[in-house]
Amino acid sequence: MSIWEYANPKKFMQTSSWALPWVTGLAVVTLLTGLVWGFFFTPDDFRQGATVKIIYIHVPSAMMAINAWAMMLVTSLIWLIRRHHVSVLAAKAAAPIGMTMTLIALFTGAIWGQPMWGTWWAWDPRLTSFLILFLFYLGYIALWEAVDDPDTAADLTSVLCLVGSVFALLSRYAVLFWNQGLHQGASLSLDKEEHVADVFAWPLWISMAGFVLLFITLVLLRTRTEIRSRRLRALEARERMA
Amino acid sequence: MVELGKYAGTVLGAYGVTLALLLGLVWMTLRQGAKMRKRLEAQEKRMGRNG
Amino acid sequence: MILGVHDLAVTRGGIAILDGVGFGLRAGEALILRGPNGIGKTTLLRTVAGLQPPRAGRMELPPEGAAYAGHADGLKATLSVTENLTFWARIYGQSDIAPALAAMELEALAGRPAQNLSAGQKRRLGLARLLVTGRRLWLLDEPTVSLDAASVGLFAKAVRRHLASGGAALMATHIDLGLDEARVLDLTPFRAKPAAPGQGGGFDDQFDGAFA
Amino acid sequence: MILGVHDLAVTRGGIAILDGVGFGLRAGEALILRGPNGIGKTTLLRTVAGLQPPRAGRMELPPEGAAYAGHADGLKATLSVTENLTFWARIYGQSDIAPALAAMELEALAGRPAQNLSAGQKRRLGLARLLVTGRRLWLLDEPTVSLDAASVGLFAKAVRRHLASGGAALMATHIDLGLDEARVLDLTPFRAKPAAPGQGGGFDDQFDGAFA
Amino acid sequence: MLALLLRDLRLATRAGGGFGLSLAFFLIVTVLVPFGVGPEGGILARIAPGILWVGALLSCLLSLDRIFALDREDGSLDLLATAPIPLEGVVAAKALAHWLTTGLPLTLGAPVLGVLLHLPGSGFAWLTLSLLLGTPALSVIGTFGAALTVGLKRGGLLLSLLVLPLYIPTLIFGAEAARRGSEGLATATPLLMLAGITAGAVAMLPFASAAAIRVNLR
Amino acid sequence: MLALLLRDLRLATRAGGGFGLSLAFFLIVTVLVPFGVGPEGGILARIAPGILWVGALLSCLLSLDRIFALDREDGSLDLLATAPIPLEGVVAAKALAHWLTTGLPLTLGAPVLGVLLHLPGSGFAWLTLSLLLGTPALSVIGTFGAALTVGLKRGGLLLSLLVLPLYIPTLIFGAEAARRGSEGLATATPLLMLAGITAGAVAMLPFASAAAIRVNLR
Ligand code: HEM
Ligand SMILES: Nc1ncnc2c1ncn2[C@@H]1O[C@H](COP(=O)(O)OP(=O)(O)OP(=O)(O)O)[C@@H](O)[C@H]1O
Ligand SMILES: Nc1ncnc2c1ncn2[C@@H]1O[C@H](COP(=O)(O)OP(=O)(O)OP(=O)(O)O)[C@@H](O)[C@H]1O
Ligand SMILES: [Mg+2]
Ligand SMILES: [Mg+2]
Repeated sequence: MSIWEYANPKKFMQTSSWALPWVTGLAVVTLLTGLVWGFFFTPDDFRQGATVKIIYIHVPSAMMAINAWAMMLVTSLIWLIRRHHVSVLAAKAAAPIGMTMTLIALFTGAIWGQPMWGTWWAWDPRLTSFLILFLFYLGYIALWEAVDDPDTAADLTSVLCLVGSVFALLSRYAVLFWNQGLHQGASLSLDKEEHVADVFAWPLWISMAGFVLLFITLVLLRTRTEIRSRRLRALEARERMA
Repeated sequence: MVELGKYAGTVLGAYGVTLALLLGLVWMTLRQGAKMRKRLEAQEKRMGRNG
Repeated sequence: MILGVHDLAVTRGGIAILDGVGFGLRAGEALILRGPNGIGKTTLLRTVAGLQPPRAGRMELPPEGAAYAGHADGLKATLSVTENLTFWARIYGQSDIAPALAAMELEALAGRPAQNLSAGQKRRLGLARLLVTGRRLWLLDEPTVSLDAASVGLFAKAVRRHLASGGAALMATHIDLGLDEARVLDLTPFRAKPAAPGQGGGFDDQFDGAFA
Repeated sequence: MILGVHDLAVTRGGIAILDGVGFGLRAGEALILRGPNGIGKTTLLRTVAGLQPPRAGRMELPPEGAAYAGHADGLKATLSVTENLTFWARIYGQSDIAPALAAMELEALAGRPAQNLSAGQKRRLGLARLLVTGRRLWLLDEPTVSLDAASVGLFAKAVRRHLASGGAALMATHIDLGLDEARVLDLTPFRAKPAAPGQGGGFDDQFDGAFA
Repeated sequence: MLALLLRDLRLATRAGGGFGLSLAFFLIVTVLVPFGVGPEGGILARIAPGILWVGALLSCLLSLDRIFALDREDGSLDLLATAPIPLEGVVAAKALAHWLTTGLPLTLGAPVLGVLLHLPGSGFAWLTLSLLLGTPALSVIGTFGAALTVGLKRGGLLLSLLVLPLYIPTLIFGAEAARRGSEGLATATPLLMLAGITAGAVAMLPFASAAAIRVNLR
Repeated sequence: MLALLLRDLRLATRAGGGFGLSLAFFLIVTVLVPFGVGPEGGILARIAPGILWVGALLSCLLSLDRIFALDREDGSLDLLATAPIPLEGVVAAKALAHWLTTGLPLTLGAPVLGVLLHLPGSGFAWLTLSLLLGTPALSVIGTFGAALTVGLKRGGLLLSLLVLPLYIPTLIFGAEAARRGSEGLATATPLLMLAGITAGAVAMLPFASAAAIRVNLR
C-alpha cells in the first residue's frame, strides 16, 4: 500500500473519515493543555512581564505559517510530477489555514511590539518576511479563485507556488541585507545563551504540537470539502449530458 | 485568576485576536464543509447515487 | 494518410464532450464536421490542433503540424492588411504573400489597417493567412462566418486548390460551403455518454462509492 | 408605419459609404438587407439604431426606439444565462424572462455561466435578449451567425411571432433565414459615389480649390 | 439604473471581478514604499499621509478601465446606449458602483496601512475623513476619463495619463488635510475645498461623461 | 522569433500602442509624490532613489497586461502556439519587446525625473546603473505573471497582486544600490545581487511562462 493510492478520492475519504475524530480530539486536548498551561500556570518573565505569555501563540503560529507553505510546495510538486489530484486539493485546502496563521503571527507580534518596542510595526527582517509571505498566500488564493477550470487552476497555482518559493527565499535574504532588525533570535535553539527557561519551554512545545494537530485537522476537513466539490461538479456535468 | 498587571490589555488582546481568527477559520471550514455536503447530497438524491 | 484520428475523446472544462471519434484524411481529401450547437466541434478542432490534450485516443498528424483557424482571426487592428499577412508568413518561414492576397481578393485593401475592415473583409484576411502557412493540413472552425456568397466562392476555390496540391482540410460549419466533393461527418452519434459508474479513467470518475 | 427611411446617407470613419437609401417598414413586415462584404450593412443598422448620426436624409422611428442586436451579444461571462437575461429585462422594464428562455430553448442551460456556452448557445442567448426588450422594431446584424439549422428555425419562428404581434424587423444577413415572406433590399445600388468636386455637404468635401 | 448598479456590484464580487484587488494593490504600494526608501520610522512617519493618498489614488486609477471597457468589448455598451434609460444615469450608476467597490474599501483600509507606515496617532481620523470626502471625486473624475478612452484598445495607460492631471487638486487638498491632521494643525480649509471638489464633480461630470460615450460609440 | 519581436515593437510604437505611456506614467507618479508629501527638498532628496525605483516598478507593472492579453483576445496566441516556433521563444521575444519598450525608456528617463526630486548629484549614475541591471528582471518576472493570468478577463489587478511579491527582492537590491550610491556608500553587493537575480530570472522563467501559457490555452 503506497501513498499513491490516496490519489483515489474514495480511498482518501474512507481513511480520512476514520482518522478525523482521533486527530480532532488530540488537537483539542493538546491545544487546550498548551494554552491553558501557558496562560494560567507560567510565571512572568523578569524583563517582559506578563507579555511573555504571548509566546505560546506567537511562536507556534509563526512556525505553522512557514510549515503550511512548505507543505503546499511539496504537495504542489507531487501534483506536477504525478498528477495526484488529492495532493493539489490538499495544497488548496492548506492555503487559507497558512494565511490565517500568518495573520495570527503578525497580529500577536504587533500587539507584543507595542509594549516591547514602543511601536506596532517595525520594518524588522522577520516581520517583513512575514508580510511578504502574507502577500504570497494572498496571490496564491486569488489565483485559485480566479480560474474556474479546476485542473487548470491546479497547474497554474502549482507553478506559482514553485516560483514563489524561490522568490520567497530570495526576499528573505534581501530583507536581511536591507535591515538588521530588532527581533528576537530563535529561542528554542540549542544555543544556551538564547535558550528560554524550561518553565516556558514545556507549554510552548505542547502548544506547538497543538497547532500542528489543528493544522492537520483543518487540512483534512478542507480537503474533504474540496473533494466533495469536485464530485458535485462531476455529477452536475453528468446530469447536463444525460 | 492570573495576574497580568499592566500588560493585561496586551496579553488579552493577543489571545483574543488569535481566538477570533482561529474560531473564524474553524467556523468557515465547518460551514463550507456542511454546505458542500448538503449540496452534494441533494444532487445525489436527485440523480441517484452514481448519476 | 495526412490525419488519422482513432477513438478520440475530448473534454471541455474537465467534462467529457465527445467519445470514440475516429476518421482519416488522405491527401486531397476534405472532411466537414457537422452537428448541433454545443456538440463539440470547436473542442474537437482545438484538440486536433494540439491546443488541448485529448482525454483518450490517438491522433496521427503530419510531422510539421497543422494550420488552425478559429473563431478569432489573429489580426492586429493597427497593422495594415499587408503587415498582418507578412508577419504570419515570416512566422511560418514563408515570404511571398502576393498569391494569398490575390486568392482572397484583398489587393485593393492591402494598405488598410485591419480595424477599418468590415466583418467579412476581416474574415477573408484571416483565411488568407492559411495560404501563407505552407501547412498541408488545415483545421477550420466556421470559416465562412460573415462571408457573402462571392467570398464563400473564393474560399471554396482556395480549398480546392489546396486539396489539388496534396493538402487536406478538416472544417466545422453549419452552412453549405459548395464543396460537394467533401465528406461529411456528423458528430451527434459521438456525444459522450456519462461514464458508467466507476468506469471512467479521469479523477472525476473515481468518486462513485466514495461517499457511501 | 413603424420605420421610415428617406434618402439616407451613412458614413464610416468619416467616409461616405451608402447614399440615397430609402425604405419603409410597416407593422408585421420584415426587410432583409443584402449586399457584398463591406457594402455598409452594419453601418446602416447602427445609424438607424441611433448609435451614429446620418450624414444626410431622414428617419422616422417609433417613439420608444428600436432594439438593436449587433455582432457582439452583450453577455457577461461570469453571470449565468438567467442573470444575463434578467438584467436586460429589468433595463427595459420587463420582468418575465421565462417565455424568452423557452423560445430559444435555453431552459436547460439557465444556470450555466455565459462563458461556458458554445458559440451558437451564446448567440441564442443574445437573441433571447430581443424578446425581453418589448420593442416593436428589431434591428439585427447577422443574427444567425454560428447557429445550427435547428436554431435558425427557432429564430425564424421567433421573428414570425414578433411580426404577427405587430412588430417589424430589419435584418442584415448573408445566408438564407427561411423567412420567405420577408422583403429583400440589396444595398449594392446605393454604394456612395465619390462626391462631385465641390458638391458634397461635409467639411471634407469643401477643400477643392483650397490649395490651388 | 438600480438594475445596472446591482449587476455591476455582482460582477465585481464574482470571481475575477476585481473586488478586493484594488485594496490589495493599495496594500502592496504601501508595502513597497518602505522597501524603496528604507526602513527608518521617522522618515516614514513624515511621508505617510502623502504616500497613503498617492497609493489610494493609484489603486483607484488602476481599476478605472474596468468601468466601461468590458461593457464596450462585449457589446453591452451599445445596447445600454439604445436602452430606455438616460446615458447620464448609466454613467452615474457606474461611478457609484466604482466607488462602492473601490473608494469605500480604500477608505476603510487606509488606517490599517497607516500602521505600517508609522502614521502618527493623531493622523488616523483625518486620513479617513479626507479619503471619505475625496474618493467619490476620484471615482466620478475617473469615470469621465474612462468614458473618453472607451473606444481604445487597452487604453489603460492613456487613461491614467488623462485622469492624473484631473486628480491633482483632489490629491493636494486631500493629502494636505491628512498631513495637517497628523501634525496636529487646522484642517478645515483643505477639507472644505475637498468637499467642494467632490460636490462639483458629482453634479457636473456625469453629463460630460455621457457626451463622451455618445461620441465614442459612433 | 525576430519577426515577432519586430511586430511587437511596431505595434507598441503605433498610435494607441502604449509606447511612451509607461514613461508618462512614471513621470506622473514622480510628480504626484511631491504633491502628496509636501515640497521640502531635504525629505524629497532623501526619498528620491526609493520613489524613483517604486515609480519605475509600478509603470512597468501597469504595462504587463499588454504582453499577452491582446494576443489572447484576437486569437493570435492560439495561432502562435500552433506555429512552428517554440513557445519558450515566443515568451522570450515578448519579454524582450516589453523591456525594450518599457524598461529601457524608464532607465533612460529616470535621471531626468531625479532632478525633480532633488536627487543628489552622486546618485544619478548609480540610479541608472541599478535600473539598467534590474529592469530586465522586472520584464521577465512580469511576463511570467502575465502568462499565469492570460486566460482571465481583465486580470490586470490580479496580475499586479501575483507579480508584486516576486518583485520585492529586485526592488530591495535596486533601491538599496541607488540609495547607497546617492549617499556615497559602497554599492557592489546590491548591484551584484541585482545582476544575479536578473541572470537567474532570464535563464529560468521563460520555461515557467511557456508552461503557464500552454495550461491556459487548453
Ligand atoms: C508583527 C510582527 C512579528 C512577526 C511577523 C514575528 C514573527 C516571528 C517568527 C516567525 C518567529 C519564529 C521564529 C523561530 O522560531 O525561528 C517569532 C518568534 C518570536 N517572536 Fe516574533 N514576530 C513579530 C513581532 C514580535 C514582537 C513585537 C516580539 C516581542 C518583543 C516578538 C517576540 C518573539 C519571541 C520572543 C519569539 C520566540 C523566539 C523564537 O523562538 O524565535 N515578536 N516571531
Ligand atoms: N468552460 C466550459 N465548461 C464547461 N462546459 C463548457 C465550457 N465551455 C464550453 N462548454 C460546453 O462544451 C460544449 C462544446 O462546446 P463547443 O464550443 O465545442 O461546441 P461547438 O460544437 O463548437 O458549438 P457551436 O456550433 O455552437 O460553435 C458545449 O455544450 C458548451 O456548452
Ligand atoms: N473606421 C473606418 N474607417 C474607414 N472605413 C471603414 C472603417 N470601418 C469600416 N470601414 C469600411 O466601411 C465599409 C462598411 O463596413 P460595414 O461593416 O458597414 O460593412 P458590412 O456591409 O457590414 O460588411 P460585412 O458583411 O462584411 O459585415 C467597409 O468597406 C469597411 O472597409
Ligand atoms: Mg464552435
Ligand atoms: Mg457587418
